[in-house]
Amino acid sequence: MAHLLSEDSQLVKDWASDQDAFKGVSWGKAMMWIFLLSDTFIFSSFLVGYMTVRMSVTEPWPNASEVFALTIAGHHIPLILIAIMTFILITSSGTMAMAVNMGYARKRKQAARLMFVTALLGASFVGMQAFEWTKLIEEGVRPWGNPFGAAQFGSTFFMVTGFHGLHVSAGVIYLLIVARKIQLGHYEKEGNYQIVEIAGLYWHFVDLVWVFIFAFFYLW
Amino acid sequence: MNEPQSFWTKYVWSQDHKVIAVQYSITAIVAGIVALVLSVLMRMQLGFPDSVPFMDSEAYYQAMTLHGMIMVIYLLTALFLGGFGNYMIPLMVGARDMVFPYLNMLSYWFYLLSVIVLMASFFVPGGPTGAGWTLYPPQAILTGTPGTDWGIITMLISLAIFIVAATMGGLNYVTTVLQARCRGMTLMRMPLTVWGIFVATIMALLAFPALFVSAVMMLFDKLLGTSFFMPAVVSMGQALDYDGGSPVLFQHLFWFFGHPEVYIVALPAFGIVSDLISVHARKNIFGFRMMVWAIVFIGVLSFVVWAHHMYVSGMNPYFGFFFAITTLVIAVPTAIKVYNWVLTLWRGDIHLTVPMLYAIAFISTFVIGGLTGLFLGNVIVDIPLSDTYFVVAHFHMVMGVSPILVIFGAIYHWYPKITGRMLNDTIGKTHFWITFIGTYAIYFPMHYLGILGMPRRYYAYENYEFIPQSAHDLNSFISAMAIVVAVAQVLYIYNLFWSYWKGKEAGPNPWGATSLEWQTPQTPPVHGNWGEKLPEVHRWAYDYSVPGYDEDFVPQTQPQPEDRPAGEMA
Amino acid sequence: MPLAIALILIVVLSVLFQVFTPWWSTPVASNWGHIDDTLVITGLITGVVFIAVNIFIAVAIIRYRHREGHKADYQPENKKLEWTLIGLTTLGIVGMLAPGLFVYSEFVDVPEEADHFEVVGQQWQWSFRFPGEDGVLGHADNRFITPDNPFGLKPDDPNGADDRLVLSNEVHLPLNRPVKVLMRSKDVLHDFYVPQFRAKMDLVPGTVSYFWFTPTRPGQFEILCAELCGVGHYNMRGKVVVETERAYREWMAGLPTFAKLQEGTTLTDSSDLSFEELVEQGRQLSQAQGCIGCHSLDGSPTPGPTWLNLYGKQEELADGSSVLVDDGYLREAIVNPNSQIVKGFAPMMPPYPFTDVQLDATVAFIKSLSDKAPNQEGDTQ
Amino acid sequence: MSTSNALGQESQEHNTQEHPIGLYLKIWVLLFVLSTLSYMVDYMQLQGYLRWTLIIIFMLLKAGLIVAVFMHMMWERLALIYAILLPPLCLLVLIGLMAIEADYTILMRYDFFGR
Ligand code: HEA
Ligand code: HEA
Ligand code: HEC
Ligand code: CUA
Ligand SMILES: [Cu+2]
Repeated sequence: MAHLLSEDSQLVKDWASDQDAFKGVSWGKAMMWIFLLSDTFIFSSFLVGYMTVRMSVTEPWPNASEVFALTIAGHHIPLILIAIMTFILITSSGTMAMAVNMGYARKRKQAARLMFVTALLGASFVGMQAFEWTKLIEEGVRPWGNPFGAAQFGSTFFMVTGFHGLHVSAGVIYLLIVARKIQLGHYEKEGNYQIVEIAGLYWHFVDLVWVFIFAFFYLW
Repeated sequence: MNEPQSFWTKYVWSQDHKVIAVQYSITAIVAGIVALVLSVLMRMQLGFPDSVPFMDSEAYYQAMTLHGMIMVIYLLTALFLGGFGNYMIPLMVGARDMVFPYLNMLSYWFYLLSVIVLMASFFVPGGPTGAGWTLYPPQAILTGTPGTDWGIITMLISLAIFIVAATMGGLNYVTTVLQARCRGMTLMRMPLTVWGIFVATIMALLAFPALFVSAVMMLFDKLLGTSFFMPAVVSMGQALDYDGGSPVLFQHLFWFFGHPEVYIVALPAFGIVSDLISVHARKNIFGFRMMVWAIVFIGVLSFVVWAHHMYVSGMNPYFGFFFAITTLVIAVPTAIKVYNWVLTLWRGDIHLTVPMLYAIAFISTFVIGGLTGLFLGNVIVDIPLSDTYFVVAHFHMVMGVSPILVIFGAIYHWYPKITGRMLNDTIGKTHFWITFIGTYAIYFPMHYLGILGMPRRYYAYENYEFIPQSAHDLNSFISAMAIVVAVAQVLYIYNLFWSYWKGKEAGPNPWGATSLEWQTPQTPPVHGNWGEKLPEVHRWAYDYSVPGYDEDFVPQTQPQPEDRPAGEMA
Repeated sequence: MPLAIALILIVVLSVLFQVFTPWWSTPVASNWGHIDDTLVITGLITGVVFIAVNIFIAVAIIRYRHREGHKADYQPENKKLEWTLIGLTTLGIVGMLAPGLFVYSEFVDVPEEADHFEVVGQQWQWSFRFPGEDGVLGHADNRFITPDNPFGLKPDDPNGADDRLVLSNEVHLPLNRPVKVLMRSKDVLHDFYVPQFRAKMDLVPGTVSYFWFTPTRPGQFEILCAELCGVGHYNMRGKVVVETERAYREWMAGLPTFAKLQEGTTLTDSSDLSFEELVEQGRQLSQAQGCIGCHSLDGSPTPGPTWLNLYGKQEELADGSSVLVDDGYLREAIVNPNSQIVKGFAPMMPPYPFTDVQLDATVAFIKSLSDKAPNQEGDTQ
Repeated sequence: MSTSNALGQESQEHNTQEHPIGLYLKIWVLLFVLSTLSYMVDYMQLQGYLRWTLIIIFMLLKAGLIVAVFMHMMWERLALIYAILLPPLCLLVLIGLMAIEADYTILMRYDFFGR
């Protein structure tokens, strides 16, 4: 720890330097990181609200494992849809990481293609979420109440997944736009594919948030 | 760089940070004047009951709510971050503009939209919300409070839009400070103005999310019938469908935003006033490093003191110990700032220019406001004082007077750079004296009404035995003073207009200041700020009265002489 | 220079104000005199700082104001001075905080022997509940509130049956006995505040808050609401009467228990009653329902219009029209008060879903207070 | 946003984030494994502290991998890493205190409202 703060540690040098504190980080990327930090606070506040409400209601909390179970081919499998959604999102994170890599390797076509795949996976995630919402609504789950227990189950579910879903949808659009621009060679002149990495940061963040929602909302 | 040509692209759809700054400031001041008028109406009712015909208790609570909300969010936050932040950051760190000018422009338009939505709430059915600027549920959305149908909805939506605007602007300011400084400009060579705004912006980016989330959750409670903040209640004899929520949760989320928010409006004032004092006392700011660290510590600490607004809220009472300690610890870095301001004056060469008058008045009013904060932070002392006029006096001194004085001083100080002309000194001095003495007369006695036990947010105090007639008389006196001060603000506005056309020509650097904004090739600076070449910085921003120089200031761009090591301060 | 004088004047005047002010805390009437002491300690320490800083500035202005040829010192920092000041400040802070936290720990630590009672808030009136002989309050929740069960006591909780209920805004407490105040709200946030007791706390729907104190001075004290709760907030009044143990016991004995109240709510059919009996029923009902918290019977000013000589009068309404106060108007004003608002009053009266019998009784009672009422032959319909 | 460059982002040497594909593939697989494991926690119906500990461990591991590798945090300079990772610490205070607060609320409810 001590060496971190010593005069010539890289940390102190960067902060004490002129022009920029994050050496070699483009404006766009710096801004995306700061935005994600702010967004972290948004999702954390949502989750804190969820935690507090869940811990302080006297009604029993519905068993997520059961509520989100599906019967597939006669088998009753708990949480299966959520598991699939999780895998899809992780897959999309993988393809996104590849796209970033391709971008830096100046493989324009591959990068764009991988981004399209990512967007497609993202879209299918949103689709499954829509399916999940429909199913729950058919079963009588509403923001103001549900047949399984505490009303806040429905409220937090729609709020938290809805907000995450909005982020995914925005990400899909963002990815599509950037991918298209790459395909058309917009960034060829400057030879700078950082834009892919920036889009990637956002996309991975959406995945990251899902990791927490999966753990705290569905598994807990 | 091709100059934008038409009026529309130059002044309306402009992406130039300086134009955006002026747009932000004008909008904020207009909103502030609305809030000022509301405060006068409130004071009329309190000092001279029933003197305003339409002022029934509903209208009073609506005026009070909108007054508080506009002043804190739409005036101070917007003016300091959107106005001063936009104008000063690129100029003071030696950048050509904000890093993403288009986003910066959007930020303003979203802000304007939020103000329009807010003002629209005056005209919606049921009028604006009257739940207090803290918007506590359940009353904010239940009958019995004014504006529970449309007022509260427009208010929450307006806040959400404001947060989007503040985020877009804030990302720009932070990134610009971190990544777009000119050669030689280290963080420790930035003027304190930039430091204050920079840290305040970071805090805004981290605190507004909590407000955003609570606004969303309350909207859901109101519109969808969810029960985040709503337990089972029987409102006006009617059992409602809500069940199981927690009103105290809202208060925690609100103040997790709310306390940092009060420092969001204080830190830029701290920064700006440091520069004003230093320039006009012709002396370096005393203990610059400590000043920077104090700003940073205050910023960090303010995220762990929020529940000092909730000592009597029915939360877990043992939290009182934790929050009383953290709250009073904040006094230490704040005290450092105060000491360093006054020590800067000591052995200075104090020019009592108008900005300096405002700056010194700031110290005095801030100290009394801060010290009364210590009463409130000390949990047991807060218990009798909470929700009384003592609190109102505290936050007006510390927030309603002192940062406003800084704004007056700062506009006075930078007006020559923005317009090329000086403001008028006579009008400036008249305005200063009325405002400074007047606000003391308003708020100093108000503390005693609070100690006496008069609760805040009371529309009237009829027939309370413990309130003597003399207290009512004092209330009338306070109101009279408030009206005088409010009217005096016309002087300042008039000055802004008059001097724009008639003011004395200023020249590039009328105050003899060192920081970069005074070294631009043109005054007012043009699009792109620096002409051909970006400036290069060789020293900190406070080289005033340096021994061995003829002038009593050395601009930041002036290279160090060979024989001196690179400046006293990094 | 004028600024230096102004600052010195401010200091002098503030000190004078502080010394001679007639506006100071009401005399304390509880054991929380310690709170006043902490306030004074804080006041002294901060007062010294206030004076010191302002005078220092004034002196600096006088000594170092700009004169021709004068040049400022160049002194970037002085570590030793700064650390000394930090040390002093820390001392000052500790000097305030330590006694403060000490008293606070007394405040949150309720003595074993304390009695307890409950304050229930609703827009914009107070009511109270005391545990009966068993010393235990029955469970209560807003979910159980009905017109017959205004406190929302849990019907099947045996502890609740003997709870004594106060359906008006006046509560009595015995002198010199520590008491824990439990607080609960039916609708929105309120705050139970008696300036003379110093302590205050919010009433939060959906949970129960508390504080404790010992009344040390007999007398009547005003209860205020200190948390914004809507248009009637400023007028949410109540009264605490602190009296001897004996007087308190007597008062307590006169209170209805929950069990009794539940039996007694069914009024007999009004046609069987004489007008006098009906008036008596109405009197009890309006006491029990808290009407007289807002409506005086003797013409003194209260949040709602007085009932003295109300019946038969020509009432001016907020919309400028006027209307004769007769049976029909009164019934409408009780069941649906916000349909017609009386001029000069806020729309703050909650609707009361009374039965016909209850309405008859209340209206009769209001009639009995008016000399304009038609002869009292009991024509209620 | 392209105007930013016109206004002169002068001399920015970009550090390129090029890393072997193989690493990504490994992390990817690891994320799959971790997700499966956390799913198994539910599938096996583990309860109590064991369940919660496992959920948290798998969650943190996944989050760490995503941030460190996919978001390239581990290759960034310390200045950025600290700037991003330190501020969320104050959320821990919020979370901790709100957990205590919620606990207090439910206790009060049980005590006074009955179960
Ligand atoms: C700019 C805004 C601003 C600032 C800077 C502050 C600063 C402080 N505030 Fe204030 N506050 C508000 C705006 C602000 N406040 C508002 C708007 C409210 C009301 C909200 C509402 O309910 O509507 C409020 C309410 C409020 C409360 C809640 C009261 C209640 O509702 O019951 C409390 C309680 O702790 C508090 C405390 C403090 C403290 C300890 C400081 C400290 O930071 C002050 C530190 C400064 C000093 C202490 C002075 C300088 C120091 C010295 C010169 C040295 C001192 C030396 C010794 C003591 C030895 N404030
Ligand atoms: C920055 C914040 C700010 C400012 C400047 C003010 C200014 C004033 N305020 Fe206000 N006030 C609040 C923030 C502020 N207030 C808040 C947050 C509340 C709580 C609301 C609630 O309880 O929900 C409140 C509540 C409040 C109350 C308590 C209401 C109640 O509890 O019932 C009162 C009563 O007297 C009052 C009076 C005044 C007066 C007379 C003025 C002024 O008129 C004082 C004198 C004038 C000035 C110092 C000049 C100000 C100049 C401008 C506003 C803009 C013009 C700018 C330029 C020209 C550049 N205010
Ligand atoms: C919280 C205060 C409050 C309580 C409790 C209250 N009232 Fe009222 N009442 C008012 C106010 C304020 C008005 C005048 C405004 C209006 O017309 O609604 C009013 C008006 C009335 C009027 C019309 C008076 C007139 O001058 O025309 C009647 C009758 C009345 N109330 C009866 C009752 C009865 C019966 C009860 C109890 C069962 C009751 N009130 C309880 C506040 C209250
Ligand atoms: Cu009840 Cu204010
Ligand atoms: Cu605060």
